Amino acid sequence: MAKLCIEGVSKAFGEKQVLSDINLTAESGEFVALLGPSGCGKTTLLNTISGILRSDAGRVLVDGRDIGGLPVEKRNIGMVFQNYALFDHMSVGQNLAYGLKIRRESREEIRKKVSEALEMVRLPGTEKRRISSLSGGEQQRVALARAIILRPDILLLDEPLSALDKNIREQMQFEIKRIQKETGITTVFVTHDQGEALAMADKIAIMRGGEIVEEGKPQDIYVRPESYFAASFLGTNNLIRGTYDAAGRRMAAGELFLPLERRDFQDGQEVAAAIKEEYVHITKPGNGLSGVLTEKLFLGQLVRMKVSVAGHELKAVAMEKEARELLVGETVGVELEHIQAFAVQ
Amino acid sequence: MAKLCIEGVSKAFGEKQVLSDINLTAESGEFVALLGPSGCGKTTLLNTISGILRSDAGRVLVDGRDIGGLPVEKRNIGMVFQNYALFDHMSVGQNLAYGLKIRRESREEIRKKVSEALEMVRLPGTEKRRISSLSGGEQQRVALARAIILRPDILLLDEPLSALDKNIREQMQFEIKRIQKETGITTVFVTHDQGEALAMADKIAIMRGGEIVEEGKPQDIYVRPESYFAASFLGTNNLIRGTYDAAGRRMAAGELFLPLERRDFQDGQEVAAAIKEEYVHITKPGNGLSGVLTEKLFLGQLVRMKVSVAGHELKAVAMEKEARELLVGETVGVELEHIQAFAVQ
Amino acid sequence: MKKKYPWVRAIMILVYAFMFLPIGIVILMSFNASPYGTFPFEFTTKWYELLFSGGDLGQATALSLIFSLLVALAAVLIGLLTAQGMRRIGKRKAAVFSQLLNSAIIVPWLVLGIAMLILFNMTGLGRSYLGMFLGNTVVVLPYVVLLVYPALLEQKPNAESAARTLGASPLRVFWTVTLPGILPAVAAGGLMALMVCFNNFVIQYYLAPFGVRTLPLEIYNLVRVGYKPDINALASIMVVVSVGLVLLVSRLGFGKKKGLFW
Amino acid sequence: AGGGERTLVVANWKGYGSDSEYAVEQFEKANNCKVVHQYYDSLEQMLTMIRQGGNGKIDVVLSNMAYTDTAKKEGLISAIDTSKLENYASLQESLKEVEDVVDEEGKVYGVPWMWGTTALGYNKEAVGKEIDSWSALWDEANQGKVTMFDDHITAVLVAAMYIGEEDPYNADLSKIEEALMALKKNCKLYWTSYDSFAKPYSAGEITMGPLWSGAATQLNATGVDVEYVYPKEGVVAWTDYWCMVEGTKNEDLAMKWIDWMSSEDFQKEYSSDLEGQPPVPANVKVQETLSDDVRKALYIDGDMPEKLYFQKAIPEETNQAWLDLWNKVKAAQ
Amino acid sequence: MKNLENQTKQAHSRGRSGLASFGLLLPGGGMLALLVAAPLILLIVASFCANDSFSGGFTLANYQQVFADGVFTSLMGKSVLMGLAVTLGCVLLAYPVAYGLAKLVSERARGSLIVLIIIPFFTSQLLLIYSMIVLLQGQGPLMSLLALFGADPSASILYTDAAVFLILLYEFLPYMVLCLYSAIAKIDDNQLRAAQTLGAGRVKRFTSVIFPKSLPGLLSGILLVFVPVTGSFVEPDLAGGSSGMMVGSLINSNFAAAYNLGRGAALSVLFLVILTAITLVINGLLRWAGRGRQRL
Ligand SMILES: Nc1ncnc2c1ncn2[C@@H]1O[C@H](COP(=O)(O)OP(=O)(O)OP(=O)(O)O)[C@@H](O)[C@H]1O
Ligand SMILES: Nc1ncnc2c1ncn2[C@@H]1O[C@H](COP(=O)(O)OP(=O)(O)OP(=O)(O)O)[C@@H](O)[C@H]1O
Ligand SMILES: [Mg+2]
Ligand SMILES: [Mg+2]
Repeated sequence: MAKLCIEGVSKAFGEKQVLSDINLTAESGEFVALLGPSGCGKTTLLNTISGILRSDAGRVLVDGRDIGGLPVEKRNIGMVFQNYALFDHMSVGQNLAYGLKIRRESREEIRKKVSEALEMVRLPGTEKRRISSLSGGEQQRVALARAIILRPDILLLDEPLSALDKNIREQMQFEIKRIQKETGITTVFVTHDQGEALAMADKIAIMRGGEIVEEGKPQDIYVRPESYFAASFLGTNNLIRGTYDAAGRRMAAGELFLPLERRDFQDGQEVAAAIKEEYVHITKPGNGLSGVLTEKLFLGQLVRMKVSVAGHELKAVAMEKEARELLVGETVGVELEHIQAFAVQ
Repeated sequence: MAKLCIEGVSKAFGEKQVLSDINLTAESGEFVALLGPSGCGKTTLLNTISGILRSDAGRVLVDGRDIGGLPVEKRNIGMVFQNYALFDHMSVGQNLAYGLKIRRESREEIRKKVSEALEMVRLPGTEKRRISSLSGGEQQRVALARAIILRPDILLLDEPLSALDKNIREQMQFEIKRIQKETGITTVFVTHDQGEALAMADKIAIMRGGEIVEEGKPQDIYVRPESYFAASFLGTNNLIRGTYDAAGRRMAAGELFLPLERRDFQDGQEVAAAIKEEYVHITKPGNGLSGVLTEKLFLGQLVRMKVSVAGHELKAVAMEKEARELLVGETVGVELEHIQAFAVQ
Repeated sequence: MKKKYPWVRAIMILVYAFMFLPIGIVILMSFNASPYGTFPFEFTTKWYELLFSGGDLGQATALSLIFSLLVALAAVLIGLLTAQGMRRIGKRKAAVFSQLLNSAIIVPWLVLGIAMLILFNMTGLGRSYLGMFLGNTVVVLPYVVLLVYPALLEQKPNAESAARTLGASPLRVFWTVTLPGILPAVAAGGLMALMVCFNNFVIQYYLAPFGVRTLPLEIYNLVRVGYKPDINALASIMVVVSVGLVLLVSRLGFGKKKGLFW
Repeated sequence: AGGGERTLVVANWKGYGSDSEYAVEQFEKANNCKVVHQYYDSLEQMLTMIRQGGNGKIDVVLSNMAYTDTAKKEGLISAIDTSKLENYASLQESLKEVEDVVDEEGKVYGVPWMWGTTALGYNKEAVGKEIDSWSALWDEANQGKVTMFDDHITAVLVAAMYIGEEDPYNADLSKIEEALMALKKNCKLYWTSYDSFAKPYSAGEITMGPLWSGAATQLNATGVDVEYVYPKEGVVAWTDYWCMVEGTKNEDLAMKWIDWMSSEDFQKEYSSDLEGQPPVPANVKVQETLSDDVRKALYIDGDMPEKLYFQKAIPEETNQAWLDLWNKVKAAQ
Repeated sequence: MKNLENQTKQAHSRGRSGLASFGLLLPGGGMLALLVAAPLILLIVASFCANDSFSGGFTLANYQQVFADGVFTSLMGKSVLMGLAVTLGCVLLAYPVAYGLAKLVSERARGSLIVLIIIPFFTSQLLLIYSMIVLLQGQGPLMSLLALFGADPSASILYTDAAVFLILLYEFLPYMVLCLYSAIAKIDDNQLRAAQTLGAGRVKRFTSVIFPKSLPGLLSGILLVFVPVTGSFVEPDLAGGSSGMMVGSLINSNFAAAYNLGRGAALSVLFLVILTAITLVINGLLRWAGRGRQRL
């Protein structure tokens, strides 16, 4: 229950600048997801917050207090690691009690808190179990319990779910979100699974090459990104280049003309557009543009399609129900929505 | 290019029966996916085919020839492992040449085949590279090339993509499928990613507890499964129990009545139904059943919703576009499709 | 992470200094005129001249090197077989076997050397090259196995199976996949065996055939008549050569592969 | 080297004269053969060597008087026809045919080669006065500067001389123990080899202790000053004999070797090699012709001590008792 | 991961494998049986034999003699103390070094540093002992250096137990470092970080994570150090002074100075039994301590 402010944090390993002037705020109780390609510095950023790494410049403030001078163990920041980092030479109960014992809480108190925490992560009565006897999902929950049992000001989660199977993973996403809501701990969550970030976060920050490119509410950032990188990074996109036609308020890419919402381009300016595959709607012929369906692949809930429009092959996706009647080789109508256009630098 | 027949194969580890009377056929050139929960015996089955394990009973036939008596190295079966199992003390070229050298092919021949195989997996000219200098996706492709370069009769793939990131993964699915089509090698593919199985396979076999529960074409088995296990295992389901009402040709679950296609139940018989979340369509009020939208979660392409209908809370999923106008708390119409019902044993 | 744990770094430097201080003395003394290693220091190279003017020391060193190499080789071969066997019989049974190996380490060489001599005398083998070879090999064998066995267990899973599916026979799999995979551990084991054997005075003292003088025995003999600092010269050369080799190897990047040791 | 060349195998301590270049080369040239040395590092080992597989392999062996008796009784060495040795007549009479090297029939089993003493060596400069008695070792003034030879026989004999026993070989062990315990208080260390005396001595850690004459010679020769005196209570002495191993196939060569070792040429050469720890040559002619410097270096320039207790064979039980006693002293804290 | 492990296990637990495994274990096992077990049994038999040729019938005389004068007991006591002290010294020094090697130094330097620590032993051990003596002796480099700070240059610690301690420490430190290194290197960095985020300072991290997790390495290190140190005899003979004798010398002198097989064997057997007992006790204590830390 504390506000986290990261102000101008930079970090280099030798020659290599890994974080450059990072600014990020997590309001009290907020759940912030850090999303970005591998190697962009996500783990490094978490480590500078927790104090495991010392930043070269900048400040980390918790409720306005600069914690830069404190050693890790004094920062009251909980952390959950990708590989859980449970103490496998201890039982589940001992793992949870670890931090409490350091705080010299009474035995009674410890026992009570441990059993409450296990209840919270839905593993009641497992105090005596060996870590190695737990499944991956269970270990993940213990790791979470161990971090929140100390009621940290800030909770940092570094790809906590990436080692889990899809089913357990979805379940754990739900659990983590629930527990975060219940405890209200300000949380920073690193992942490179977009669905995860979108489903869980109050705010998403997108990183790239040591910088935060953009931040915003999940739906905002997904549907209306402000940068080309965010637009092309999130979801599956059709990326199209063309020139802006000020008169027609559209961009021209070969024979394909795309109406743009943004108007702040100059005539003839080079423009890059990203259209997410789900915003390529394929309908009965006659609607919108005209194209030919060239491929259809059944994926369960969704059907992925490819459609050839004015010399471009566009990816599209639809629910199985909607795609049912569309046949490969047929002429179809294509409607485009949410075309994100950006000036090419 | 060979037909694989598995007939009555069983295998136990000590007391534990891991495979019980498995029968499975892969036609020449067919791509079969094995799908099942963790620990159901998928890897064990592949290992009995390759000969790494010896089965307790049953036969493995390749083009009608029983290969049970042959040691692994004589079976001419290629295998790709989850962790690639590349020889990291050898270069890429040496990895590919390994099997050819054992076959005493000429240097010229080997060089040619290696460069062809690398071309096929889109890594031309990487013969001299160290394995450790390759990314995960590239390693995966080398592993695939190493297996197919020997033109095996059968290719076995044991969760080859599970260690990869989502993006590379989708790309690799495509590549594998392409190469399999090009070479026409009969392939058995183990995964526990349903989307993967659905997207790639000609035939899916679903395993559970050492048995093959059901097999069929991807779309058939997904939309019209024959067993309750397959129905509930595939996709995200709403599972509902009730009794059959022969008069109304429907099942009754509390106040919810579901019309059934299957009619072979007796009146009053206990019935379990599975409705996939994408077949719960939420529309404007007035259509179908009436419910209240209780939750909406943005997932990017899809929006997950929960709707309360006649005392049941049903999961539903829709494209963002369709869900856009639906608001939490509103009364909505609910249409159900593809209700799969099974007798409860 | 730099500059964390200054005291740990200080102790490391101290310990390395401690380890190489006597070596420094040996090198210093090899240039000191006094045959008794006393000060004041007086520079000379006469001990090196003496060393290279031939003599028993060179012979003994050559013998010790060849002998230790053979012992290390045998220990590595047998150790590989043993470790492979231990892996095959499963962890539980292997634990029993490694207890057996441990016990071979904990019995003091003094006791073991004497006991083996008694046995060899009884069986008529007596002091012989064979006996000395067997004795030294069995003493270094546990070091090899205890290094190689864990490495075998940590082998990348499935690589061996993969090789089988590519048509390799079990033997070929061992040579082309298993062995290269555990090479650092095997090298470490071999090095350890070499070092322990090269230095093993006690076992050789009891088991060496009469008149056969390995380097430890030669030095032991020399000590009785008064050894000259030409041994220091010899030791200096050996240390300088081995340190040079180590640094060279690490420059070439072999050391980078995680953990040349363990 | 010709194909028909024969090999003579000689067993001796390392660096003890016979393996020097001049000794080996001259003999090889004269007899057209090859000489190979096998070293032992204790007399027990010497015995074991001949006992096990030594027969037929080793031809000639150098043995201490105390051990020839055992070797002779066990039949490890064979009798020597001394009349065939040209130089036998020149050897010091008092060393010839003593009890331990002849059997009941008077057959001779060992030819005397060299002899030496274990007397008192000390650092005159550090001690600051002349010493002529073993009692200096017990003198409190020298506390912490004394060393003792770590050998149960030497220890018992020195202690026996110090307490004035008539027959050191039959001394009262309880008194000896008392004396050695007292000595322990003064002792800094017990030395075991030339090096373990020479190093601390030259470093000034110790200033006095029982010492081999040859060791003193070598120390002086290499520039470390040491006084070597024969204490008035007596001195331990030892004699080394050449013996022929029973069953040798090279008896003629062996005899020639023994003769060569007794010869004036060889003994003179060796005695002058002061850095080779030379003892006193048994050849009288050599003794007479040695230069004054060498005589001085070998400590035979002045009067020889009256009481010279030669190390001789002692019974097994006595040996064990002395060893136990010595261990007890060493183990005491 | 688990089933991957299983696979390798499977691959090696197939038919005929029993015989093949036996064949693989035969050379090593055979050597151990014939060259370690058999001689030791022989030694035990010898210790109960009335004479050296194994024909004298059963007797306890050898053991009675060993205990008759109390020499063995006092030497054994002293040796065990020395063994414990050196082992403790090794542990105290080796922990930081092993930790530094495993966690602090760069990957590049690590390999070389590890090999460097055993390089001194490619000279002769005896030579190293002598150079330590040169180092420590009066007027030697160390004392000369200390003299600059006002110490008496001729008053060295050589020929005392302290010198023996130092020399043994020097000789056995690398073994302890290597053992601890291999154990500490396996500790997951994230576990240490996790402990840190849970509020554990340096000491707590050591006692609760590093110590328990390096226990196997520590135990084998203790085995490799304690036993040989306790049985050493060259070092005390050379540098221990007149009171330096340890039990190894006693055993050695009974075999070398007087060839008394029965007595020597009895001494060896007793020595082994006592050492094994002490090692077991230390093992137990440490395991208990490792576990004790973690009790709820
Ligand atoms: N200790 C280090 N020394 C040098 N470079 C480092 C170090 N730690 C990380 N880096 C580099 O810093 C960059 C950022 O690393 P970081 O682990 O923060 O990435 P990440 O965003 O967490 O990636 P991933 O998604 O793969 O976990 C990478 O290029 C990495 O190689
Ligand atoms: N060598 C073995 N000994 C005993 N049991 C084994 C062995 N190998 C596998 N099993 C057991 O057999 C069952 C099936 O294992 P298998 O590896 O075939 O499962 P899987 O379907 O591949 O699972 P996953 O999806 O986790 O890879 C598991 O319960 C496993 O524990
Ligand atoms: Mg990371
Ligand atoms: Mg599997």
